[in-house]
Amino acid sequence: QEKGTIYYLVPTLLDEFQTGSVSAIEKFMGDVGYKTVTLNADNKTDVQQGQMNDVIALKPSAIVLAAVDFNALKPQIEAARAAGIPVMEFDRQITSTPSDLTSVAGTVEIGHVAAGEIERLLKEKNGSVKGKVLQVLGDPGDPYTLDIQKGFEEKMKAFPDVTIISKPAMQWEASNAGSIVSDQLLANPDIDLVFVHAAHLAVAAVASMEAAGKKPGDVLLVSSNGAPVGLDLIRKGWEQVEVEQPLFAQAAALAMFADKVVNKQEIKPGKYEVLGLDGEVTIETWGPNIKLPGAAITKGNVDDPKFWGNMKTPESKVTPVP
Amino acid sequence: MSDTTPLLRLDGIRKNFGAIEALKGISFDIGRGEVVALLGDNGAGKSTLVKIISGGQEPSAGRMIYEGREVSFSSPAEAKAAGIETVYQDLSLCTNVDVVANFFMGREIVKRYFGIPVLQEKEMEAATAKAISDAGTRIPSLRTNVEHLSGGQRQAIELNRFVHWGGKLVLLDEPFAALGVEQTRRGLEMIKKIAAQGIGVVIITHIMAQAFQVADRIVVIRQGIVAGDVRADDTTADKVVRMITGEALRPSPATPAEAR
Amino acid sequence: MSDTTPLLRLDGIRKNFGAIEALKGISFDIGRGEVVALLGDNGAGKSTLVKIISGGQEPSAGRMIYEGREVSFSSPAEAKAAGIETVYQDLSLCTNVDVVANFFMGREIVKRYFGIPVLQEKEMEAATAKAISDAGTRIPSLRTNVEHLSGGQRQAIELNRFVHWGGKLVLLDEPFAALGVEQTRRGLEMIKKIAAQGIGVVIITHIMAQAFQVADRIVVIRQGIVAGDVRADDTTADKVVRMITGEALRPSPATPAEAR
Amino acid sequence: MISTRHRAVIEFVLDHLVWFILIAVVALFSFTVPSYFQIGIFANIVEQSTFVATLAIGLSLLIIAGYMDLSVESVMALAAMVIGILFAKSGVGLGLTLTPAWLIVPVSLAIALAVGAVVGASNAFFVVRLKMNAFIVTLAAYIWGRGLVVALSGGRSAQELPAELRFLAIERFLSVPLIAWVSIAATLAFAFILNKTPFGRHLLLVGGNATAAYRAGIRVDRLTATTFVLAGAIAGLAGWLLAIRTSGATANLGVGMLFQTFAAVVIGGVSLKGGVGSLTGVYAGVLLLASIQTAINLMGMPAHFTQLIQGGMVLVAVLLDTVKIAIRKKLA
Amino acid sequence: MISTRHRAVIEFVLDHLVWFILIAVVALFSFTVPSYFQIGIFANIVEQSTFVATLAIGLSLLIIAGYMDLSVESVMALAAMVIGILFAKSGVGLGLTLTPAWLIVPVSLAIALAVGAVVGASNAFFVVRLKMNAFIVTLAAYIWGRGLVVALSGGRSAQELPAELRFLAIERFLSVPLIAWVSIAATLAFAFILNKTPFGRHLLLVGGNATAAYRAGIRVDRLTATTFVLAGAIAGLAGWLLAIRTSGATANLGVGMLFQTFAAVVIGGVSLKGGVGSLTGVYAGVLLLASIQTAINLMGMPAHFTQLIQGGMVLVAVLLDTVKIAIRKKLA
Ligand SMILES: Nc1ncnc2c1ncn2[C@@H]1O[C@H](COP(=O)(O)OP(=O)(O)OP(=O)(O)O)[C@@H](O)[C@H]1O
Ligand SMILES: Nc1ncnc2c1ncn2[C@@H]1O[C@H](COP(=O)(O)OP(=O)(O)OP(=O)(O)O)[C@@H](O)[C@H]1O
Ligand SMILES: O[C@@H]1[C@@H](O)[C@@H](O)CO[C@H]1O
Ligand SMILES: [Mg+2]
Ligand SMILES: [Mg+2]
Repeated sequence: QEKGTIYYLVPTLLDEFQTGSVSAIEKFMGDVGYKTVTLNADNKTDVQQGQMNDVIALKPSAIVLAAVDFNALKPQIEAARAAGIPVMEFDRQITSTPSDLTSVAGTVEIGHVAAGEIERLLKEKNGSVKGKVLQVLGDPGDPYTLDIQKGFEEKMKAFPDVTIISKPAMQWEASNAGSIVSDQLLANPDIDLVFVHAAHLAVAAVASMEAAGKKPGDVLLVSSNGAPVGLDLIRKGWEQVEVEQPLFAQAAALAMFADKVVNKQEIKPGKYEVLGLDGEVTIETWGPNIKLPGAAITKGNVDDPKFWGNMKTPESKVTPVP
Repeated sequence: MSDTTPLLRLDGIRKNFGAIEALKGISFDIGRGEVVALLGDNGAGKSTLVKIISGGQEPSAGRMIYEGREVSFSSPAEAKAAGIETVYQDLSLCTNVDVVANFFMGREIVKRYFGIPVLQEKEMEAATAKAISDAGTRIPSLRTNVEHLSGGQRQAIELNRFVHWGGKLVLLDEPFAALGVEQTRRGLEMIKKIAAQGIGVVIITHIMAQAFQVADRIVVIRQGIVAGDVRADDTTADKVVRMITGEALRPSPATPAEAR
Repeated sequence: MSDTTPLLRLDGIRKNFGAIEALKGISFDIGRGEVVALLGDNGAGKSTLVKIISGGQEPSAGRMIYEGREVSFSSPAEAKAAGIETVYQDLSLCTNVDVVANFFMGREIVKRYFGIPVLQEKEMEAATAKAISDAGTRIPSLRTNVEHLSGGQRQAIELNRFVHWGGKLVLLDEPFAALGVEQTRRGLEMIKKIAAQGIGVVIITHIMAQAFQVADRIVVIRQGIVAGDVRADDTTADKVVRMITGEALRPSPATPAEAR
Repeated sequence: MISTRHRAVIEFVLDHLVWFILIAVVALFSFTVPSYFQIGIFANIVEQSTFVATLAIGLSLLIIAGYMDLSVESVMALAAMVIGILFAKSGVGLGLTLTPAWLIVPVSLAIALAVGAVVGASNAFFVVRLKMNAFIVTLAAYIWGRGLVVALSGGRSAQELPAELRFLAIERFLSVPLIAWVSIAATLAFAFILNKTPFGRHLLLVGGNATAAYRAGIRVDRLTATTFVLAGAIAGLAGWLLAIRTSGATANLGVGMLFQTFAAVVIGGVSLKGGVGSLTGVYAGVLLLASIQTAINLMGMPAHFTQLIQGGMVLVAVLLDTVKIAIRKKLA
Repeated sequence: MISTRHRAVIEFVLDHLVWFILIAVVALFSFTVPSYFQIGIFANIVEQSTFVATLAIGLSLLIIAGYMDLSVESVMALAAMVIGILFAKSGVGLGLTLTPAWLIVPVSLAIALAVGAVVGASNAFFVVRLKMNAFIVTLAAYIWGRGLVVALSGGRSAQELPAELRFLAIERFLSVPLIAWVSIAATLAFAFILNKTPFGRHLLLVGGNATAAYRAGIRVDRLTATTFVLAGAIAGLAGWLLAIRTSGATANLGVGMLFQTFAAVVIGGVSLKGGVGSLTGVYAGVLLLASIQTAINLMGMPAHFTQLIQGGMVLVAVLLDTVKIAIRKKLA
């Protein structure tokens, strides 16, 4: 707290990952001596643009930005950095303008991991990689979901026997996802697996399966982001895999490098261990970037406390990278 | 029928709308069974006075003594409960519903089933049909929305629904303005009938003939003050017109005075 | 001033509203400089006829010959453009704006600056003040919204604004219903003046005295048909009343016939 | 000339045109959209209509009386979240249990109604007592209501309601889940109230001409306050149903339903100017929107085009409504 | 009794009460919220108000005339996306260039206005020609307009508009960026049109009593159609400004602004029933909302409570408005 204030601009608090990120960032930044103030943009780009402008006027030590829209904040990022305020990007990578550090799981990579898991699940169920997958996207205007879709479909191209039906859940709203699942279970009774792009959507998807008379495991379910409800659903057998976004590690990584960012010191590329995960820093055109691969959570490892969805914030303090 | 205390006594009623003083201290009495014609030029303050008596507007100052007790109605519902029925100049109908619904507005006939009040449309329709036809008005269908009715048909609904409810004092603000010859005749007769029952009546009109036909007393308001309060038998239409326009107050003007 | 062709000839005008036949074939003429009193019971169809002539409603059948040519106005704007001015029974004022804005509604005085028309409030206010005071009406401030005016004050605005624009035919639907004694007197005088300029006038009223005071001819509508079309000099109020109520059509009834 | 009988038939159709449009639209989809024509899909349409249909009851009553309520969506979410937090077994749910277990049905329903009624009462207080603009008051409640959902849940979800509640979403009568029947029953009950009781009559009168109603002795303020409380409680009911269907609640549950509700209400023939409307028409409006949404769910078009198509379809469906004017003109 | 002079002052304050509320609220925040009181923050408030203020012009005109336009937000997004796609250099942008380079200012502005006007004309066609309900027509346009943005961009964004456009967002006059001045100028221009020209007068008349206006010979249909086209074009202007500020466009750009715009319009004193309102009042309403949002940004309270607080503040700010009634009563 003695070192200054960092502003965290969170895009929304209407889903569990984002809510979790607030406490994680506040905790880890606290570990390394910064006070964090969080501003919620309520999923509105223009509100977030205004927040950036206001925060610049406050001259904080740094800004952590999880952008509502991946690229719409470019002018404000530039303005902040021009004013001497470093900008770190959390969870949502912005490639169109340089920033001081980016910490992501990689949305396209989440799609890749999900594809790998789904490949396995289909093979276990149908003997080979074939069948029907219902993919429930988030809002079709949100690049976050589009990137997962891209990564997922890119990998699944290799399996022509898999049919993918994709439908958007407008505004990431859970009951929209529920309706899609109930309609599709009727239109395509042979759906083998449902892949939803966020765990809170899985809640409604499961309710629809149950109402359609399905038992856990009748229709396989894969989700991404690793939120607590997702892990609960795995324990109950409704869900098979959560592709986690390593929320804690993503947040901790920012804290580890916070001093360097604030003091405008160089961040060296290479491998760094973040809360037991292997992160890799690369220097990209948009600046230093640390990628923390998300793991697949299954029934076998669901109770591992390292998953943020188990809500056990690591007790050990993060220490700054020397 | 008569009694020493008047039915309603107005005492120094004032009403300001911002800078405008619409009423500057109005005092007069209305007796039981008495018909008072309230006359006055346009904008004199007649309708404002009616709204004050009927609980729709608060006076800025002054007292009302009704049946011997000082009252102040804070809503038309209260005035109604005290037995004051009003027919407003700007019609108070809901054009989005039919004639029957308007006729029974706020006083619907219901029957209770398991404690739930249910509207009795047939009964209400029959009662409406009788009242309208007694008034000499022809309305093609009582189930059409009032928005489709002619001016006179609308006024007939408004004028005749109050009769249905009796009361002790009836305020009629230009109730015949849109009525036909026959309908007006019946309206005037009706007023005499209710007065005969001991009900007090205040009627506003611009037609001298109507005033003299029914009124016991004539009260003239001019620019917010009482410019005359006379027995109808003791005056003439000409005299009253002069009270209204204010001519009587000036010594024989060369040109007819303009109400300015 | 006179001419062989009438100013307006109505020929078999019919109007149905769903199952209701409001007008069942109305034919009569209006001459230049002639004042026609259009009389009839409530719901007879007078206002409907006025709306048809003034372009506000389409007739279901029938023809209108105006200045010798068949016309069919598809909007009041077209009728206005042809020189037909109308004062409606249900007032056509915008209560959300002031007296001046209402007086000049649709015909605002403007001055152009760089081609942009700019409202000339002062001029409009002066013209309004003159017209209102000529009519004998008193309005505390021309800048108050019309919602705050009395019934007669409102009607004065509506009645007097048309004079400002001349025209060839003027339709007045119960224009004095809310006016005071003096204002009505001036209104009747005004009608005579306009007629003297060769303008045709149709006036609807329920007051026989008013009709006889100004009308050259009296046309009575009863239940959607013309029940009488007579010179005012050739008839009496009593006869006209009988035409209106339909008594004349029956051989001396024992009780006064009810308009049913 | 048209015969009276003929005219009566036409009038009937025109008066219930939304229903006929609905039938036309469903028939069209049944022919053109694969898998659309089956009982299960129709049941889904009815099921998906549950929440908007319920919200639409309260909103319609208020609009008919000449008011507005933007808060219903948030009130629904709030009620759902309260039920989720109290009774769901995982996530932020506390998993409270009652003995006997079935008591949870009336108790949770009462809680949901109460939550809604309290927000409704607060709206009523500001609108009726303090004479504030209903649009602003309920907009504020829309914002703080959702804010309260976030604050209470910490943005997290509650999951797994007990089977004693869930059976309402799972058990079916005539292929349609019980929760949908609840909303149908509520619609019919309030349709009765609107058409056949003094309360409903007074709503129409106040919406048509509040001054006239006031002068006629109707206690307009009390009526308005009651209606706001009712609309809140009904939104609470919607939240209860939504929680049961979702088997819990998420922080963004029901986002966007306000718009759909307004659309359904207006498509169903309620005039935003007040004084006009019927609840059965509104229910048809809800079904119409849900039929379109379902067709889109089944059509297999790229996700990017769904909104475009949806907007177009709403327009076309309502376009049918304009034939009304043409026909009425012919009738005259 | 109060003196006439005194009364005039009070009347003036009451007629411009939103401005006085704004001043009170800003003063309060300046004293209580750290860092609030500085030029930079005030400039931010004005800048953030740009888009809602611009949208509010067209919406106000339509509401004053007695209509509704829910499409403005999507029209704004559509115009922004078209500009982004045509002129932005990366993302889905095509990066078109013109010679001389400054030509991009008028050309892009004309395109944005045209996009808006076309949607406005389509709304006008359905509402005026086909006599469809404006709420439904513009709701459909709200849906398909956003749908078109998503379809055109594939849900992606366009970034980096050329410096010739961007300077409007960067250069400042009196600390306020030029784009904000554009919206202020537009507000003043339309305030003039509303108050001083026959067009504006006729809007008020039509909104007050469309029948009376029609009977008086005002061509109501033409007026309505013009106003829809204008509202569309103005939303196009808002989109142009937003694209310039964002230096491109994203698929979800401006989501939620419709609500803010409605709120500002109503807070600014425009009656949803039509016939009443002033554009300067609306601008004050926009600033009021932005001041509250900014105070929340600076207050540093737990993020979970921000919406709760925001809803409460909107309510309290508008509560001040109710003193109006009390004072007017005193005045009488
Ligand atoms: N709410 C109001 N605000 C401001 N002025 C008002 C209001 N109500 C009435 N007035 C004014 O008070 C005066 C009296 O109006 P009132 O309606 O009582 O007249 P009236 O005698 O009924 O006239 P009329 O014969 O024309 O009906 C008028 O000048 C009118 O403009
Ligand atoms: N839009 C409409 N729809 C249905 N019926 C209508 C409509 N307009 C008028 N009518 C009916 O047509 C008949 C004639 O109405 P109109 O207004 O012309 O009467 P009027 O002669 O002017 O009567 P009043 O003296 O009462 O003003 C009435 O029975 C009325 O109910
Ligand atoms: O993990 C979250 C998702 O759940 C989704 O809401 C979009 O943002 C991501 O960061
Ligand atoms: Mg009066
Ligand atoms: Mg008439």
